Amino acid sequence: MTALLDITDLKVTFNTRYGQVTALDGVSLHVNAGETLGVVGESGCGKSITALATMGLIPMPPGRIAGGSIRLAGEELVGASPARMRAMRGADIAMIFQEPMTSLNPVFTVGDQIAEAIMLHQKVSADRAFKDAVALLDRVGIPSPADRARDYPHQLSGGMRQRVMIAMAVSCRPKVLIADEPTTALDVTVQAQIFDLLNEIQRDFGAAIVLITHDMGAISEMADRVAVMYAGRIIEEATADDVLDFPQHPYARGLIDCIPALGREEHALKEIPGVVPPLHLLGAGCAFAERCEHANDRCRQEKPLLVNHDHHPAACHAVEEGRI
Amino acid sequence: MTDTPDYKAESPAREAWRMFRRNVPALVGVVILSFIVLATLYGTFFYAGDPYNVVWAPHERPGVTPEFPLGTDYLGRDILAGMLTGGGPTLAVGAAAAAITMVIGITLGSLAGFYGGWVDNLLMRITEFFQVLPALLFAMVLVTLFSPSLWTIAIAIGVVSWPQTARLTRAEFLRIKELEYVTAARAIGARNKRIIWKVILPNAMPPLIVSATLTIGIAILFEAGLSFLGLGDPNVMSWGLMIGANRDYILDAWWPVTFPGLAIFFTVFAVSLIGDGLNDAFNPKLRER
Amino acid sequence: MNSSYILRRVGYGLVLMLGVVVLNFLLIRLAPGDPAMVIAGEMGGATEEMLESIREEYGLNKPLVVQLGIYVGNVLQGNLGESFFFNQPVASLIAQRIGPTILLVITAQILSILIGVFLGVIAARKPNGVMSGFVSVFATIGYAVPVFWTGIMLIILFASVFPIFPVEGMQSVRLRGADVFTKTLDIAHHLILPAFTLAIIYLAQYARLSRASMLEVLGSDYIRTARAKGAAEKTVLFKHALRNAALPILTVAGLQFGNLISGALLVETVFNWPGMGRLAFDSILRRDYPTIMGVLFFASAMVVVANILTDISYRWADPRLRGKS
Amino acid sequence: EGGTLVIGSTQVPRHLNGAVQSGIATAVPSTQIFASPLRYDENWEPQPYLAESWEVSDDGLSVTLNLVQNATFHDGEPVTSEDVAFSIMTTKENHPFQSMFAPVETIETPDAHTAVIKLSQPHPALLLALSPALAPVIPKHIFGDGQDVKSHPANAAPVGSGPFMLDEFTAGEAIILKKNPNFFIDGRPKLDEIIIRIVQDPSALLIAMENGEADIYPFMAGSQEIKRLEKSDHLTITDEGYAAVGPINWLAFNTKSEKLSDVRVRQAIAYATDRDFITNALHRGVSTQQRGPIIESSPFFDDTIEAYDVDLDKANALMAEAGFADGMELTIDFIPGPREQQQSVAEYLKSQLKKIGIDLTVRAAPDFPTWAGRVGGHDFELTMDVVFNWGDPVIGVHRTYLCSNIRQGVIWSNTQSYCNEEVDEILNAAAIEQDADKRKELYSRFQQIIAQDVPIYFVNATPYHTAYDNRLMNPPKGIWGTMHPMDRLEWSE
Amino acid sequence: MTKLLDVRDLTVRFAMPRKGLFGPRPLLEAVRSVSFTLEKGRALGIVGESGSGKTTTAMAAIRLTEAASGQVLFEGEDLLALPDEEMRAHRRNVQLIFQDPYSSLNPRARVIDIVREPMDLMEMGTMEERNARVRDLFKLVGLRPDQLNLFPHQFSGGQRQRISIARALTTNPKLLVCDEPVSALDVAIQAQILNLLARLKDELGLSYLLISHDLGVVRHVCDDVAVMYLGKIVEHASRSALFDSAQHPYTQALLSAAPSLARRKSKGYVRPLKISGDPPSPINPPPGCAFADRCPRAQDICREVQPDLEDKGPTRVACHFPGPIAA
Ligand SMILES: Nc1ncnc2c1ncn2[C@@H]1O[C@H](COP(=O)(O)OP(=O)(O)OP(=O)(O)O)[C@@H](O)[C@H]1O
Ligand SMILES: Nc1ncnc2c1ncn2[C@@H]1O[C@H](COP(=O)(O)OP(=O)(O)OP(=O)(O)O)[C@@H](O)[C@H]1O
Ligand SMILES: [Mg+2]
Ligand SMILES: [Mg+2]
Repeated sequence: MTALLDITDLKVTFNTRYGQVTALDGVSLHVNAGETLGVVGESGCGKSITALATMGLIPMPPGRIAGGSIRLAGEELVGASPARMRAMRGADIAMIFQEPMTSLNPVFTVGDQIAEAIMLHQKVSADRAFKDAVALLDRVGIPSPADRARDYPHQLSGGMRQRVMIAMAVSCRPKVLIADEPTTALDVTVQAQIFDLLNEIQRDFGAAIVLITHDMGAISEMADRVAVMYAGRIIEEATADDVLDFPQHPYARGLIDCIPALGREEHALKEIPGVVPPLHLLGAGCAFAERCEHANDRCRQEKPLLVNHDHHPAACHAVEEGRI
Repeated sequence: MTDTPDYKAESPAREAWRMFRRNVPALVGVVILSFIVLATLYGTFFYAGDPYNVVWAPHERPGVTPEFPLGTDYLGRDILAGMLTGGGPTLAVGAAAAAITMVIGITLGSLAGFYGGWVDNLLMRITEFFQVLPALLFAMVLVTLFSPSLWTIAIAIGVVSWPQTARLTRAEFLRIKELEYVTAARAIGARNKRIIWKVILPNAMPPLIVSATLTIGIAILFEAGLSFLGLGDPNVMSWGLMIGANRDYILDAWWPVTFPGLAIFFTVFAVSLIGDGLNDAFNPKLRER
Repeated sequence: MNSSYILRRVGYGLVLMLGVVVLNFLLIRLAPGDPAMVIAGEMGGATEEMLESIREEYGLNKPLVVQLGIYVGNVLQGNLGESFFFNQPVASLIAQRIGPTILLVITAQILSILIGVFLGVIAARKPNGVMSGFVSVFATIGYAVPVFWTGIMLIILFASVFPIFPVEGMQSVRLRGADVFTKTLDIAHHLILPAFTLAIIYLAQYARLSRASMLEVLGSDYIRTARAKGAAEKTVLFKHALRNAALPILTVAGLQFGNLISGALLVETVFNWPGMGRLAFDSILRRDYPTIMGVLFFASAMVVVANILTDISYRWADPRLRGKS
Repeated sequence: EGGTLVIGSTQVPRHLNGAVQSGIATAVPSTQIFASPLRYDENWEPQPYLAESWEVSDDGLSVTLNLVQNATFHDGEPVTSEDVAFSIMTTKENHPFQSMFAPVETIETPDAHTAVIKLSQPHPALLLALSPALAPVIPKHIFGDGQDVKSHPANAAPVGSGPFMLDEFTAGEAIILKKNPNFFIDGRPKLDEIIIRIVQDPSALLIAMENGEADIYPFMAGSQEIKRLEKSDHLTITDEGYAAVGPINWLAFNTKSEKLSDVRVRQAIAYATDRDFITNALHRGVSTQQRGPIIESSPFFDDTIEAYDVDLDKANALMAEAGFADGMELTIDFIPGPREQQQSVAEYLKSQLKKIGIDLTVRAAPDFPTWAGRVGGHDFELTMDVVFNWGDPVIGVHRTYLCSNIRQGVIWSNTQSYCNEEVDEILNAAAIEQDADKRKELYSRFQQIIAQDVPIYFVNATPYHTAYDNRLMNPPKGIWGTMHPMDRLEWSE
Repeated sequence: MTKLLDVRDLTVRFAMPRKGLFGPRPLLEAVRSVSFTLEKGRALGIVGESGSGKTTTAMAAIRLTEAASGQVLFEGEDLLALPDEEMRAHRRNVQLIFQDPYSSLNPRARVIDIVREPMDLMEMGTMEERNARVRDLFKLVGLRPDQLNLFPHQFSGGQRQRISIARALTTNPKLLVCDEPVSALDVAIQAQILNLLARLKDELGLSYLLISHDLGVVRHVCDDVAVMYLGKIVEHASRSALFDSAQHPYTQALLSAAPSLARRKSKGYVRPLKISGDPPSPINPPPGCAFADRCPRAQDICREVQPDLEDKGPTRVACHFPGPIAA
């Protein structure tokens, strides 16, 4: 079975004042129709860049897709013409962003903004589009949608705005919906509403969802499969249960053990020392080696590959060597 | 551990300076300005000449008589001598006016921003009131009322231009006041005076320094405008005065107005290049965390 | 838009104007020169008795407070007094000149905003491109040139080298009897140099500002949203970005108005434009207090009106300020 | 079709009524709007105007004017002797030139067209004072309504009986006059319209002249303007037409100030100053030198007076004699206005007087009132000033030298505080002397004394020039220049 | 056990900008008559949604925000009634840790000066003693002494939070108020800081008032938990009581909304309690229970009568119809 969205060996570089840095270093991911893929990792590990690269929205310059391929339903997106990308964006593949407060244009009504998305991809009248927009607002659970459609973003609460974003994203029934930390700016009760909504949407529209988050709890609730990223690479990838219950990579283990989350017995929080190294300081070895208690010389010199081990794929020499 | 790369203990000011040094236009500005300042300070040392003396026939073209490389004005006075002596007052008025502007603006702006409430209300109403008066017109009235001298001009320019600084300071204070390190200072028992002077003001300085730089430029243009209108100090040679004095004769002689005009232009140009450079240097977006 | 806001804004504007009246009056009455002397001087010298009678006639011998009271009262009734110099009411002097000033200022404002914003937007499209560099340099230059000097240079250029534009005045006297169309064209022809001179400095500022503001807006999340929808670059630039980038431009346009009037004063003097600026300048030289006060009053009023209009249009342009409907 | 004449002017009139306002700015339009009893030709000879004839009684105490019958004001009212009487008395009371009509006691009006001026003493200057520039006949039915004439609203919208009537007056910008179809001289005026355009910036006015936007530019004094317009093919430049104005550019001393009370210091300054340099270099040869208190083009001028040609040795010697061998500090003011005449001379003096040890500070006044306050208040040491003779010395010269005219706070009085009883006697005698030769004699003595006492160092005559379009016929070249009805002016073709 | 902090009927109002020409200034009631106590050596967590008044409560309790009414007894002394100078002296007993590690340190000061500043202000000891103490504190919070002379921007978020903690500890405070101390940090770093806080509490016998919207964090660090909703405490209990048998429907909603590793999509997890909508505006709060509009159990009385915080079963709760989640 070929995946709906299939990213292989994606490489993205940026020109910075430290010279060229590699933000994505051979990322491979796939999502199947109707599936939710969770992507987790600490800040700066490349989650958003992966999403933006897929949307064709990497700022170029300074960014550049230096290699790899992104296929959507078999069609190659890397190197596709801007016009083709535009036609695809919003229609076949849509995205919702982290900050619902700033992701909507403050000077247009939300109804107009949704209607615009519809009109960009479907030949319908403005009236029709606006009516569709109202219907979508209703669908995402906004009360009195006809009135709300005439509101400006600032007149809505954060949760409502994120619903508007979702309505906009699904307006053309995209095959893939990328949600880049859609709830970090929201309160938990609202976050729960949004998660529930995303699940409903997936059920109704059958879209594949890529859920980017740094919250393992969210992964547990939402994802079928999980990819763990670290410093521009995928370091572990498997079903949610596998990763949560049997994490392989020391980073994945740490990530799970360090959360003071509910639903687990009292436990001492595990610390992962240090921070994610800045991209320009990445050496030849495993990017996690500096923070890893299992690291040896090999780890510091050679980048581990994402290969299948006992359980599921992880990129770690220690796991491979059976040291952990 | 890699969590703290081997940084030197670099203060924000030093870091800004490092950024500034890399900014080519800003360096060009520094070079131009230094040249102008040096020329006005020491120029007469190399090129002695009394700018008030009638030394030659009027309206000698530049480059014709070697003694007067920039020619003479309508009275037959040496333009180069005027340029060299005229820069001092122009720059001095610019700097003094900017200083006055900053002092009034920062004082009122920080009081308004820090204390808020009725203090803010009152001060902002005053500020708005001053902003309603067209600056040059108001400055003209002030200068005429208190008879033109370098000081009255500088004060008049200061009096008309402080509102902008006050607003900027206030905005910065309002912004910084809400930051947690200010609350932290209060939480450890710092008094208001200390918070204003030691905590908020230093952090509000970057935009204020940029604004001060630009204010110098504006003040120089202002002084030139006033002198041009004949409201400058007539006993002090300044570039604006030269333009104003020679303005009646522009159809016969372009040089007596062109050279001082260029001098003003280059000064303000250099100052604003420096201002832009400082702005960039202070802009955290342009440097890494 | 709620009319209570407009009402409040206008009310506040009136209070400011009252303040202007009082301040101007006080300031100018503190003047060292004796206004009676002015009038006498203009008549060609005077005796002490004559001076006394002039003081009597113009109310100069009354206590300051009384003079202020009379003045404020008169202003409230629309009477700005008689010019010391001209044998005419100040109001009619200003009435003759406010038109040309408004024409000049508004034309310059429109010119500078249109061209400036256009340049700024073009530049923002490629922040590191040639156009962008040009706009930055041009903006810095435009800002640094003394406006009167630009005017003089243009006069030199267009008076002797390329005499294609008139370099002084607003109308050709010879066309007094001509039809409206010819007259309009004539005024437009005369307007070109002064308006351009005045516009150039603000044009530069608007270009720079709109470049910066566009760059900022283009980096914002909602622009990314628009792109993610699949909107074309042109739509993104002119529909989504410019509407937002226009807000700071609008603010500056309002704040700039006072400076524009100051600039107009110099430009009018340079180009012999028959506006309020020159009247102000001449009146200051003549110590014609009522006229100075009148001009300051009207110039401030223009700024107040411009500010009110800016605030209102800002609220119109930025739905965030409109409040819940 | 008579066409339009555009007059360019740098001077701003306060209003248009010459009866209560002196100065060129008002006089030019006022002389077009108002007629006067007499007018003058190029040779200082009186000519009939509103008065078709006139007699002076032998004792010189009565002058009878016989008015034309057909003169009407622009509003249709006839011009009567009542109007003449009213006008002269109004002028006497309100015009700053008090000496002009001071001896006039009453004016009798035996009939509608006869006016008899009764004088308290002989007043030879009277006939010149009846010129258009000084004695406009204003309508009694308008100005006699009890309002103060100096600020009468009609001053800005005057009704006269002159060749042109007011069409539009934009204060400080333009005065538009149109032909008076009922002018009492047949066939005049020739022109349909006169537009006086006020352009305060001389460069702008130059351009207007060059482009043909203006046809005539009178009272042009700047050397660059004169030099430049001389090059223009379609223009004629002349300095004729200013004989009666007698504008003298001078350096006045405050003779009561400590350092300058010593006549030797004043003489030293006079000897140190190079009149030649001023007229030739500073003024580029357009100015003529002026050596005494009476304009050199006047018949009363005495050219034998001491001229104080430059002599630095003598100047230094005088300084030493006066006890100022080590030099001194002085302040010089100048009257604000076109800077070439006064300010540039002041600044020249600053560098020149250094040579005799005088450190001169140029004190500028931002505006006229400030200067007038200082000089009128006798709060000055030296000042550059320009003062007009106004035709007869009685009108324009006496005021500067009479002890009785030392008046605090009054500008263009005897602000030098110069007082010499002999001078007073001479001037008072000259004022009533009817014999021309004797009068000339008196004025000669006066000029000799002034030359010795140096209350004033005379520099030059303000080089008034007129530039006008070559196609203009009968340009105003009389003694009053453009302050004279332009009813004869016309376009060729 | 002794009461360290006893907050009684604390109310905070903010005046909002006037609407209309002569309209009254609307009042925003950020904290509405809140009472709680904190015992020595314990940690009280305050949870609640954004805008519920957590920060305001804490700030008013230590008099960094002006309270409209109420009392704050700190070791029996009413802080709100103290003269300014005495309050200043008291500040050494109460210290603060903020949410945003980037804005909580003065960017223009070296960290050594930042940490030493409280001692400078209180004029404690000699300069050498102060610097020595800074060094000790640096070690205590896990920073290296060679970093003393750096500026804040040269540290990572977690390190900055350590600096904040060091500064807070400088004066040997009795109470540490932590306002969302980890919510701006990455999970991996969060753990470092939470562990540090836990360690310090034990080692130094500190009391905490810890604010968070993350129930997991509160559960990990605190002994008692208060839940706030629209300016009021709606439930207050010991940790175990609250997490195991919450009585207030809002607390239950919070608990069911918080993501948890135990809830798996693979196991077909469906949220048992769904609440809709957002909290009402704190300007003119509703007369009855503020949660009534979103509450599945709400009856008419809830919209009319404000429930008081009372002992009802396992927890103190402000609800007319407390009880476990209805099935
Ligand atoms: N325009 C850019 N120029 C240079 N580097 C960039 C740029 N955009 C992103 N990067 C780098 O790429 C890396 C990945 O960034 P990305 O935004 O994908 O992180 P993330 O995983 O989404 O983090 P977060 O959780 O903070 O959103 C970061 O190290 C960042 O510094
Ligand atoms: N200085 C202030 N002026 C006006 N309103 C304020 C001010 N500070 C807080 N508020 C308001 O008071 C209410 C409570 O705010 P507070 O910051 O205490 O909430 P919080 O629970 O800490 O929220 P968060 O989780 O977002 O930090 C909010 O509605 C807030 O908008
Ligand atoms: Mg991201
Ligand atoms: Mg908070």
